[in-house]
Amino acid sequence: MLELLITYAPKFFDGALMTLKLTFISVSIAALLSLPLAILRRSKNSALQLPIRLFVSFFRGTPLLAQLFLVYYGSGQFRLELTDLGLWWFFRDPLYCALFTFTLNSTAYQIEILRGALQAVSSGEIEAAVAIGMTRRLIYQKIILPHAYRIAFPALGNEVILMLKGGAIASVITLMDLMGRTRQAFSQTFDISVYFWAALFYLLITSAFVVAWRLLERRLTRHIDYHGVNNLPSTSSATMTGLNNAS
Amino acid sequence: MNKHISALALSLLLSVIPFSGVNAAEKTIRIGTEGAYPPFNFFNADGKLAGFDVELAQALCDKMQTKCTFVAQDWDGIIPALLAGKYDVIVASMFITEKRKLKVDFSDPYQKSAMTFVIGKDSTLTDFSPEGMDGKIIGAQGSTTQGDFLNALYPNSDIRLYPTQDAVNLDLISGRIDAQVGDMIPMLDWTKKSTDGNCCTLAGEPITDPKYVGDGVGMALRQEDDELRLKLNEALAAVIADGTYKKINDKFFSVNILTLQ
Amino acid sequence: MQWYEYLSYGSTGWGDELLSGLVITLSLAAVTLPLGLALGLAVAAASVSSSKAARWGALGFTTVIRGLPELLSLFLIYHGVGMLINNTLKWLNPEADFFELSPFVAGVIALGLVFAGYAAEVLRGAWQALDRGQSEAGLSIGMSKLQVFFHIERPQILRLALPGLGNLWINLIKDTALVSVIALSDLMRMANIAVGSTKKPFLFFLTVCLMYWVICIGCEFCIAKMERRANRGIRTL
Amino acid sequence: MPADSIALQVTDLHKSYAGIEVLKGVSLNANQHDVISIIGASGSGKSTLLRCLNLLEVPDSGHIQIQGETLNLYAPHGATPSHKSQRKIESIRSRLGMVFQQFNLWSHMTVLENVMLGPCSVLKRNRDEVAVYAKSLLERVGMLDKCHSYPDNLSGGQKQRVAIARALCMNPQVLLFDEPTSALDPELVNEVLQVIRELADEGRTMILVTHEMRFAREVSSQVLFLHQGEIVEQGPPQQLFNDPQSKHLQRFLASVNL
Repeated sequence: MLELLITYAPKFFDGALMTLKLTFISVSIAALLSLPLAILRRSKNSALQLPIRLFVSFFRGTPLLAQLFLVYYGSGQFRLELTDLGLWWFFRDPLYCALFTFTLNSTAYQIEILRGALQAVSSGEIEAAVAIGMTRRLIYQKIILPHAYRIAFPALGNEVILMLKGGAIASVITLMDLMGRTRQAFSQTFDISVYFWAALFYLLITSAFVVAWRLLERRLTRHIDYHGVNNLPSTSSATMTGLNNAS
Repeated sequence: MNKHISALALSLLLSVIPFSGVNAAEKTIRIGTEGAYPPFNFFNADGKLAGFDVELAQALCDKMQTKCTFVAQDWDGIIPALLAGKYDVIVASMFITEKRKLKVDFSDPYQKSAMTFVIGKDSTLTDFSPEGMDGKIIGAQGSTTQGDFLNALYPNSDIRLYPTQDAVNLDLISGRIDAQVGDMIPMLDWTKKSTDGNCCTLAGEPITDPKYVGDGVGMALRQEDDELRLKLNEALAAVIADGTYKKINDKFFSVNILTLQ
Repeated sequence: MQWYEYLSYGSTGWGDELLSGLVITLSLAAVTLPLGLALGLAVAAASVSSSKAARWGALGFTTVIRGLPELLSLFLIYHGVGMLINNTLKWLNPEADFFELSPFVAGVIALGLVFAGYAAEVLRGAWQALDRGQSEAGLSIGMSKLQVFFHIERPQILRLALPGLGNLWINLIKDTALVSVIALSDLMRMANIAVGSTKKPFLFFLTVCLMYWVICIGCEFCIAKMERRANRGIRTL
Repeated sequence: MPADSIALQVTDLHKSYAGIEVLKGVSLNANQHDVISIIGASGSGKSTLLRCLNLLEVPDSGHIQIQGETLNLYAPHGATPSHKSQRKIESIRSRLGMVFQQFNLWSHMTVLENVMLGPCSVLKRNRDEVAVYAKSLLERVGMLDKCHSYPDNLSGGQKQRVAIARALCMNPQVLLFDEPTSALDPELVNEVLQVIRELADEGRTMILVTHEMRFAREVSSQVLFLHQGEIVEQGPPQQLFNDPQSKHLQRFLASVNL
């Protein structure tokens, strides 16, 4: 069993790097996109609101696997049109296709998280800011956004982990991430322990991330009284709940 | 009364579920195939398995006068599932290679094996040596001999491994990959016979190195199933001798795939 | 062929195959739900029990389940459990026939475990959010702990957990698509087969996306209705 | 005193939390028709005493006797009662009605369902009969018109009146009130006190923890003053309020500004 690990460790390592690359690039781009969209989503103008709602609903209501197939193989059907538009170089590459799909998916989830967080900022705090004559922009900058991100922080951490795990399907479009390397190793050895090693790798990555995220959270929210919350034995796992789907 | 019935039902259930078909004489042979590898094995629009492998296997079963059922299984898991007992024999145009022989036994070959490069018709590629393919994108189905061949000999090419042959074909059509390596016969069939394969053509010399293509194509069985293997070999010889093989062959191919002549 | 002919019902179109895949997808989800829920409840009970071993066990289970990609869990179960059962059977009875862990059963087990891992957290959260005073009021009139659980805690846990469980149900439906990778002829796999045969990936993948979407929207609608029902009399702002 | 007129007898109750003794051997007797008020500063152990009477907190040691049923507690700290005594505890609880400061109405049930659940599930009484009785009780506390409402749509005073009806529906031998008006807005206090006063006039046996000194003085037959887990003084209200003996009680009465 250990022999197997030594033989395949370099490949596993490559795969893990690919997994991390896929996750963090798509989650980061999605983080940039989701904020303006979340603010627009709260607008009362339905012409602005409706397309965002449809976008969010579609990407949250369909399997990531189906989305990936649609983008990758679906775009292949429109090679000529995409070449004319000068976009084929982008869709030709499986890595770009995966990043594109994962980014859209993560954007949809992050919009929902931020929308909830923006809603949770108490109107009293906003009124207080209005009362001292702050501009709308300033209120967003100084009051609403810092507060909203603090509220959204744990859910955003969950989203990163969901993406990390969801990204395991990238091997169906030839990307050799950790899961892809694992399946390859299994097809060469038929040895079930390959999957156990992969499980260990994934657990290491996710646990390391959970710990890092919680440390970051504690730094960012030093001023908030966490008495009795941080000491619960279960919060480390609670950070990973899949509840970021909650709308 | 009720007690008796439930006891009876229970014993019936027990006898059926875990030890089904213990009686060797009436045993149904379960045949595993991929179902994504036309024209050898594929699903038709009725959702039924069809193709050369399937018809040949059926002919063998008729010859042996046993009942057969077909099970579709992804290529990746096709040997593990055989070993786990999901079916008794793989008839899925599998090359007889040394590596596979470590895990399974093979019947006598029922096709000759060779691999080939396939490129788009508008492609300018002519040199298919590792140097000539330097920096090019080559696709193949994962967990196959083609994949092993590419990984071993084409370290400077971008090798992409797909879950199914269909997916490789799709990406060759769309031009995502510069070339693919596939089994000779299905590639021949695909480029010559199907409308979507019209895009592409075979290229370069056939790859026949036994190190990669092995000793032909065989049916794979669990190593302890010698009895079934011998019966299959007998039946195979018989269907070749009585012309059944040729009939099925001609239904699907223009060449004789047993000899590749 | 026009696009609607590809989707038609019959021997030339793929509509009937897609529908049969949809039936598999939905029955997989429907069979998984009660099993996952029961297991999740057991794990949640363990995580709030007074036994330290049970609490750590529950924590370990939820951590592992939620730290692994669903696809990996699926492979582990499909290949691992199949092998385990067969080795055990062989060991018990060398004459035993092979036991086949069907993709459906493997899917139910794997998705059930995943569902349970998340559901346990949702249920534990709901249990902890219960107003203790209400249980005390039950105890104070002499109800047994079991009666308190059944009449007072259970309905309130369900109400508090319903939104979370609703999300998990929708995730479950989406996760069934992963089972296509282990050769179960579900909706996703039927689409793949159709694409292989017709070379129309955009049409078929878009169709299955829309099918999943409609199902999920339908489920969301039903869940919202159930929530309204469960929240009768609860004032929400 | 004839034994059969004793409704509830508690002897030498001890209770500690984390090594701190909150009740240091409290005894009390409630005769039929008694209304006993327990007064004292916050932290004196009043609420703990009441919760121990109903065994929501299990006392460390002591005896609780309620018409025919006796519970002797010698349990070491933190020990959970055995199954046998658990049944006894449930039986004792069902004879003691409890009204909480925070009402603790079951939010997923209607008012009527709240009142009916105990008799139906614990006493296994006939649903139809219980419904009739529950409605008569709701009428008495002036809540019949709200019997199909959910608790969240009621005011605090209304909730507390329902909670009282809920306790009454079990036909308890003794009613326990744990600061029943402390969580209420001032203008709602009287509607609840009025109900309790009527119950006292009816001759119900009641034990009441309260901050409403004037009320305690009016309705009580006996008042206990609890200080740091001990009963420092007890007697008829006139005696305690007009002529406090101990320094603690004098100081306490001065601070509550009667």
